[in-house]
Amino acid sequence: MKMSKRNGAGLTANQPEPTVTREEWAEGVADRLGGEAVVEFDTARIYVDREKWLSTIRRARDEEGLNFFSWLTGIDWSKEVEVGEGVEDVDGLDERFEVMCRLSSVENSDAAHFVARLPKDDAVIDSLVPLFGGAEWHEREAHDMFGIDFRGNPNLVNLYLPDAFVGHPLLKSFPLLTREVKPWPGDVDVEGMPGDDEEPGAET
Amino acid sequence: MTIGDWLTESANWAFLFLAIPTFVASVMVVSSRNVVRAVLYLVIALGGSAALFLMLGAEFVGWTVVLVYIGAVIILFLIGIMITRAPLTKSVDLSHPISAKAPAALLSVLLFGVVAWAVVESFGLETIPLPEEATRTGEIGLSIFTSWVIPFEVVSFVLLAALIGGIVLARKDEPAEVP
Amino acid sequence: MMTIIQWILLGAALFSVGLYGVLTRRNAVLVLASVEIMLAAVNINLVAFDTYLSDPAYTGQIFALFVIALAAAEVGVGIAIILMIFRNRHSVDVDELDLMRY
Amino acid sequence: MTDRDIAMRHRSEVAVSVELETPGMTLNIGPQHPSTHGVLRLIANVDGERIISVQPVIGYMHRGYEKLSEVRTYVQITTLVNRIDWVAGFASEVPYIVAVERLMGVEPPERAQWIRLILSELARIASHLVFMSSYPLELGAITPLFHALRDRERVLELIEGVTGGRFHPNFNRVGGVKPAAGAGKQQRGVSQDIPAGWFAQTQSTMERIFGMCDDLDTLVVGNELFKARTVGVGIIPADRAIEYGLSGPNLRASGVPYDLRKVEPHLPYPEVEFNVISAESGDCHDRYVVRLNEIREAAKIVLQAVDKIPSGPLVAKVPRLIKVPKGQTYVRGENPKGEFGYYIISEGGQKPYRMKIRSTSFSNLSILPWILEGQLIPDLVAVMGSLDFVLGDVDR
Amino acid sequence: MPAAVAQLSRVAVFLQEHGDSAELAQAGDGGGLAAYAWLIPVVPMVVAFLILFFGKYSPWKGWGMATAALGFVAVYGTVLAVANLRDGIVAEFSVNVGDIGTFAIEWGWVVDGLSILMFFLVGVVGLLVFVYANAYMKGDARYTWFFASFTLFAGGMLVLVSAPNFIQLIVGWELVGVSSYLLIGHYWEDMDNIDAANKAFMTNKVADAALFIGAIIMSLSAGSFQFSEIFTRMIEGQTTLGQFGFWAGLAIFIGAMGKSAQFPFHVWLPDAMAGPTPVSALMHAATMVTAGVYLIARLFPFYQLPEFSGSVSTIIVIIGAITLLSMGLLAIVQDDIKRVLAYSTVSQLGYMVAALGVGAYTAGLFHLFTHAFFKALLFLGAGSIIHAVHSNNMSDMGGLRKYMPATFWTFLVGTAALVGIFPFAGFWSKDEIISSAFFNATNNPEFAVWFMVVLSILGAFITAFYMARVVSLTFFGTYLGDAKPHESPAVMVVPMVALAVGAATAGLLNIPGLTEVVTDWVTTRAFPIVEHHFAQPEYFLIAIVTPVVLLGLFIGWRLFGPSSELHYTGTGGEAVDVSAPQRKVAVERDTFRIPVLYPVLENKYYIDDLYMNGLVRPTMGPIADATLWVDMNVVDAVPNLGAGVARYAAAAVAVIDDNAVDGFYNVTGATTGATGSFLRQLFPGRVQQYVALSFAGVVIFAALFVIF
Amino acid sequence: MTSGFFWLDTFVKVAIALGFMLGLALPVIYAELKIMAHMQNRVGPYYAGGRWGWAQPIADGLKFVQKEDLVPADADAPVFKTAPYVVIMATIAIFVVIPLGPDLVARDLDLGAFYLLAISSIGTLGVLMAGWSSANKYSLMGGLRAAAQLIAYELPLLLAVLAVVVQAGTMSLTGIVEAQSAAITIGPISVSLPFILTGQIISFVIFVIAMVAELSRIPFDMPIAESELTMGYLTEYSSVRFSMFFLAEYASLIALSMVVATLFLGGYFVPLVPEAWLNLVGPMVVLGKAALIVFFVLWIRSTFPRLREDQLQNLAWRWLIPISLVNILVISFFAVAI
Repeated sequence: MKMSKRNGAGLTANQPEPTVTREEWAEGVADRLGGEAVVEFDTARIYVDREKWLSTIRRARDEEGLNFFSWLTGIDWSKEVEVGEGVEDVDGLDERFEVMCRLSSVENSDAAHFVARLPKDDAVIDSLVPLFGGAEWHEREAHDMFGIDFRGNPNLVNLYLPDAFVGHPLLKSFPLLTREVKPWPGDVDVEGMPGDDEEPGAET
Repeated sequence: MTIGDWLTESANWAFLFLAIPTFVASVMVVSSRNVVRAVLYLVIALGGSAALFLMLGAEFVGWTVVLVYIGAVIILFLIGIMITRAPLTKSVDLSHPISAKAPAALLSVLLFGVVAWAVVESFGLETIPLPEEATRTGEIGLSIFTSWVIPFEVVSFVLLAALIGGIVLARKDEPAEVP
Repeated sequence: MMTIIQWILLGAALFSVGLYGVLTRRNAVLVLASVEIMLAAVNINLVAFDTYLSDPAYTGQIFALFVIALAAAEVGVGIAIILMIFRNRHSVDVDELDLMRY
Repeated sequence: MTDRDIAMRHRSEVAVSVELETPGMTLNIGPQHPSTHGVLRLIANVDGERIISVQPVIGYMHRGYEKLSEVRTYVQITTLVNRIDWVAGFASEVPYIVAVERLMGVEPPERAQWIRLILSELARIASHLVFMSSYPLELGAITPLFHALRDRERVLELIEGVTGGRFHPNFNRVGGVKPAAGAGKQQRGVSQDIPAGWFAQTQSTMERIFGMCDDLDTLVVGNELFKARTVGVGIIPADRAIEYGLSGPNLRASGVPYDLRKVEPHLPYPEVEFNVISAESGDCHDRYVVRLNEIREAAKIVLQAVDKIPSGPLVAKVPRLIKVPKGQTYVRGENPKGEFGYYIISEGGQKPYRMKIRSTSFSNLSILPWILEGQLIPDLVAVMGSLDFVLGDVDR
Repeated sequence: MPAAVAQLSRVAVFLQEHGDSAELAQAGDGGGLAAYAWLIPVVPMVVAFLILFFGKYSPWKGWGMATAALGFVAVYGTVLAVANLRDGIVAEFSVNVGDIGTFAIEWGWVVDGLSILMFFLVGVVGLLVFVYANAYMKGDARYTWFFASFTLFAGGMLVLVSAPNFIQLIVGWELVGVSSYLLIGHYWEDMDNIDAANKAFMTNKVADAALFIGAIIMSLSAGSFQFSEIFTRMIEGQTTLGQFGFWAGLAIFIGAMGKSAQFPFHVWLPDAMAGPTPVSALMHAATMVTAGVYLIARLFPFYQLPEFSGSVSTIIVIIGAITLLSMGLLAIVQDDIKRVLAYSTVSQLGYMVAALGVGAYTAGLFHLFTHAFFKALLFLGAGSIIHAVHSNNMSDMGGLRKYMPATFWTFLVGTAALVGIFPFAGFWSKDEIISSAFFNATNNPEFAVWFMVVLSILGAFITAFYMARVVSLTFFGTYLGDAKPHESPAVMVVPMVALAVGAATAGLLNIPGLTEVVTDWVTTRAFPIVEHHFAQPEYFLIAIVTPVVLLGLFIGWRLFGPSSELHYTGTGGEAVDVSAPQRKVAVERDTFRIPVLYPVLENKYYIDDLYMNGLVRPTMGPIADATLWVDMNVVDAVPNLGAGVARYAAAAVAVIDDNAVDGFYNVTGATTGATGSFLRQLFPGRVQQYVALSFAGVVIFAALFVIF
Repeated sequence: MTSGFFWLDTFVKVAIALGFMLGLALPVIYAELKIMAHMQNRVGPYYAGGRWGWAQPIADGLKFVQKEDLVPADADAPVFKTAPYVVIMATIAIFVVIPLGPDLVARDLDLGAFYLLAISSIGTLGVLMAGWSSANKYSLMGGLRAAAQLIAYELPLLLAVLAVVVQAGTMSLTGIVEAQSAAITIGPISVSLPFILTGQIISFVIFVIAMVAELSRIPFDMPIAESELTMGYLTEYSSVRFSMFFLAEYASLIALSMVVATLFLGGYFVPLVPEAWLNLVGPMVVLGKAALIVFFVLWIRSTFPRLREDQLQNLAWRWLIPISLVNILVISFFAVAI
């Protein structure tokens, strides 16, 4: 890996305005890699087929310069939730897991979140360990928390949870028992904000 | 001279005071069922022999035993044992079974008997004059470097050879860097 | 009076004990330790006779020193050999060291 | 010979020598051990002093912040996130609050942004000073501990002076920072939010920091024995570092001058001048030197910011009840330890639907099995310490 | 000479003057040079240890020091040789280091024609081989270690050849043995190489035991370890040797057989090819295997005395003759090029030994001299080839003439010298041996000598045949290997060229009636050498031998040349795709054509099997059983041990005690010692049993002592 | 042997040595606390004893005594319990031969220097016993490190002493001091110089380095490196046994510093003081000189990090031993030449 100093020196205090907008860039990447791009609040998501998960990520690493493995996690899209607030609409595809992996560049601010959708009853996807050594722990975490199975991870055992733990805590169906027994005392404590008395109707 | 006479001599009490622990410790060395304990008993046995040397006025020999045996050899021993992972508990396979021990014990006792017999026959009750003061180290040095130079050199060569041999045997072969 | 035989008998006793150890121990380290006892016994004899004879050249003491030196050399090499054997065979049992028989 | 070659060669030698050795022994290092910074446990398979393999066991203080955040309102979450990396509590608040602001479309006032910048850099100094003190201690040097911690105390006093908290400031608010106590509507917009004399104290403290950095330069960096313990030890080649997602000083020490303050600033970093510190070889010594120089850069930034900070309001106009529209965003910041980010999925409402916390030490630590293989136990301590992790940041 | 060395020399001179038995016998102006000749063995020995300790930190990682040491020996040897030829040096120095009873233990150095010849050979050939080894061993994992042992090897040989007495000779002998063990087992990662090293060591040890016995008998009977003393007393008839003379001579010859790999002891040498090629080259040319020849030559005055050793000479001749023919035959079927050369060496050693046996002292040593050059050359050539093709097997070679021209031509010179083509070296030396044998046969028509004449001529034929095979299979036809062949670097080629010059011209140094340099050289000794002197080359024998050699070459070329179907390609040299199965077919085809002889030869006359099945296994089993029985029955019943067991234990004690001379040794002692040595080789098992037995013996003896 | 008061004499002298050791160890512990504190911009102990925290070492000792004396369940209890005694015994034994004045020496052995070296290795035996018997892997590794360290540093220590012995021509420590008090005439001036100024500077440096290693103090404290091996062989010790190790560490620091003072700095000898007074001022002089060495060791401790075991071995075998060999050669040459 050659990391020239030039890249660092190029990071001047004032980034020049990108000639390509984030949307255009993300769509270009999605086109080239065969995915579907969504850009929201400056954050690019590229949805890819789970069959092509490994190959897409590999191409993103090798061809798009997104070689920095930032993180990987799962998302549980559920209508029925035990805790928190549920989802009203799950994009037509009812219940699903999403596996999301963020890759970025170490030379500029290019970054994209690659997302693969998994059905809940078949939560299996290729492991990224062959591409990024660092993916091992992230995948183990997602395995702990969601029960997603990563094919090819050499060491897919519990990372955070005790060995005998039953369940997957980050599933929306997993209850947060403590708080059922005793509600969070801070629920009512909403701090007064400046301007409350001036514009009482602002919140509506 | 009767036993009673013998016991009136304070030096003999000192002898017994040193000899009995030495002997008991050496028996423990050969019979202990824990390797490290056995070696620690060896420390006592050798320390006892060093003290006996002091008693005989051979101060240099005595402290050499302490320096070389207890200082270096024992530590070498212990390292050797620990690297070969001595268990803290008693181990059963340190010695041969009893069937092999019996003849060995017999042989040892016989050896002792024969030697004792021979010694008593030949020396009887001859006395040993304990020196008034310890042998001066300088005199031993002089003797070594006059009468015993060649054996001394040979011994030093043997030590060198043992040093090299030990290093060669124990070292790991590393790939040498070649020009 | 201190007799000479008490020293020699002590030496003989230690020697016999050491011999017993050499013959019965299976652990190579302990065999070496037993040999050390035998050598210590020899040294006691040497020094005792040196004192007994009041040798002006201190032959007995000097021989005891030589014996100590040789014993140190022996232990050094012996331990090295034992380590080597342990590395190769994972055992320091002398009974298993009959490789050369085959 | 490149660093990677050196590292590889080192590893191949290990593979050779291990075969000839005595069988290994399992050594449990931690969860309670002086050099594991908390409850990290390493199951090391050692051969003499040589580590054949090591398996980190984490999760002893996993607090489930990602789950908790699903049942907390956006305001309450601020309390949680500054407990993730507790030695730089303020710095872990900022990306979260910026993410929420971005989702809500709120632009905080400039003064608030500058205050955030100053406190972030002070948190960086505080965090690095912990490293400056603990790392030599792990190598057996006692004195640097006192030098570094003495001046860290001054920095913590500064943070306390503004926020009222030394470790867990909980000072960010959606739309700005917490206004000074008692600041009602009359005083809004007036710069009495920062205590009188604080700026002068900051300047003098920063001078002290410079002096202390010079002290450490001679006491630690130039110390021959320190060099003997760290130079060439625990080399992480750049591509390995990237592959394992190392970031911050660890990545920069490996020769990748990547700094989010330059690349993706969400605070007014473009308006101050500073250098991105990086080193070439990626060994423990470089990681120390990079952090030491980063303290100096951070102190420079603070001094510049003290000069440039504008006056003005501290909080933008936000609704009383924070409700975030539907959307997803990811905001990352250059935490003292590296890239620290929050991916927030909002389905509308007062609580996030899902919040992924990208904690730095988790990724930084995941290289341990790779890098420790074949090292000596003293080097284990040297390497592990040089990664500068915090268990709260690993376990979340 | 540097000041430090001068200082050391002064110490030596001081020791000479004040030592108990310091003698200074010198002739000519070379005496001053000879006084410093102790440096020749000492420098390599010291350097060997220096390399061991500091080699890795020295420039060139030890190679520089080693080469410098050998360079010193070479220069000194050459200077001595020149001085010897001019003035004739016969000098002997001894420094007393201690006494055992009436026997003086001495360290010394003998400088006469014979030892100078060996100094010269070891120095010059060794230097060239060391230079070559720099490139050959490059990248070896134990590079420094290799040079340490290699220098020790050369140093040991120099200790041996400079020895004026048996003690030092045996010290040098054992040094050579030990270092050869290290060197043969240099690539110890491979079990086969360890076996080869063990085999060499064991075989040598068996023979060494005989040497000890012989040396002890001889020294005891003459009352001194000193060769010159022994010879003087023998010639004056003052020894008590008597009928033991034959046994002593035979035992010493058996020792020589072991080192020189003569017929029943030859088994180790081909296996010793497991070592690196430079080792083989030095071992075969100047160092180890010539030690046996040297020993016979050193004791030549003894072997000349018919009253002691008349029939030993006959045995020597027969052994030599058998060796030269049988080993030549074995060389024919080998596929490994180094093994071919190894068997060739044994065969040539047979020539030398046989020549010494018939009393042709000069001829034997002359052949030793020339052989050193061309055999070293051939080995270096083979090494160069192996270096290029990464294989020892000739079935992986072929057609290398194009790729390695320098190697090819030098190899060709070596071949010509070996088979004896006029005017290359081997021609003259071999001719001289055959001439001497023929002369002896006509004057003293003994069966053995006629046997030798016939066999030596046959041997010349076979030599030509297998060398033709080697050259054709290696250099002609198509290249069959996998690696990309290339010429070796200059540092390897230069020594080969230098040796090629030697191999081409060395023979011219001793043309009967014309130059006779070597004759003058090697007969410069304190004791007169009686041998026939040829006034001119024996043209009659040349007329017989040369056609025989040419015939051998021709047949070899026809059978194995590129046009023959026995050549490994079988296609007359045109390019073919040579895959592994095809190569296998080629090997089989080669072997197929000699149906009767081949199985015998391939199995080396079944001698290894014989040793294994006939000697090792039958003795090992019963002895193991016997020790077991003793363990079960005797040790458990110590008090009942009879006198027989006591004697057995006493023998064991005697053996373990040591081989040193304490006046207790008589012939019976020596015999039990030999038995003990054999037994020790054969059942090294449980130490504790030995200890038990020893002490049981001690107890019984002591008890008897006290009682009576 | 012949004296009827032999045992009494011995007992009294041992008691004096023991008292001496304790009496010195506590001030040194206090000195370490204070000196290091001031080197690190702190004040150190402040409250214990009312003033300057002078009673801190005593308070620490009392605290240790109050603690429970734990023996791990799996430990080899007899060995575990004996180990501290072995260590402390070895330390006390050193005091026996150190001369505090021309006549103030417990026993002036003919081979005092040799005795020192012989005795000092016994302490490591105790450490090894402690390490092994604790049934703790950290302890075992600490013990092994201590032993490896001893083997590496015994040799330079011995060689450095040998150089002194060669120059002094005696192994008796009193003799060595007397050799240093002998006047050297340089031109018109006649002075008595300690060995450190008369050619033993290299031996001195080697001895001090090896001494620090022998004492297992920073930068050679690998046997107890707390960030690696928690506390090494001390991990399982508590209460009085721990405090014995602790005391022994400081006592041997003093003992070896006094040895340095004796061997290199002229011992009890001080210029311009009449011979007769030396028995009075001698102890002060030795202790003063030893205090310099102690201060130096404390200074090093607060300056350096810890080395690695292999680096220590390198230092010993690659540097110290060759240098001390050469040093002996040179000194022997001068000893013979002059």
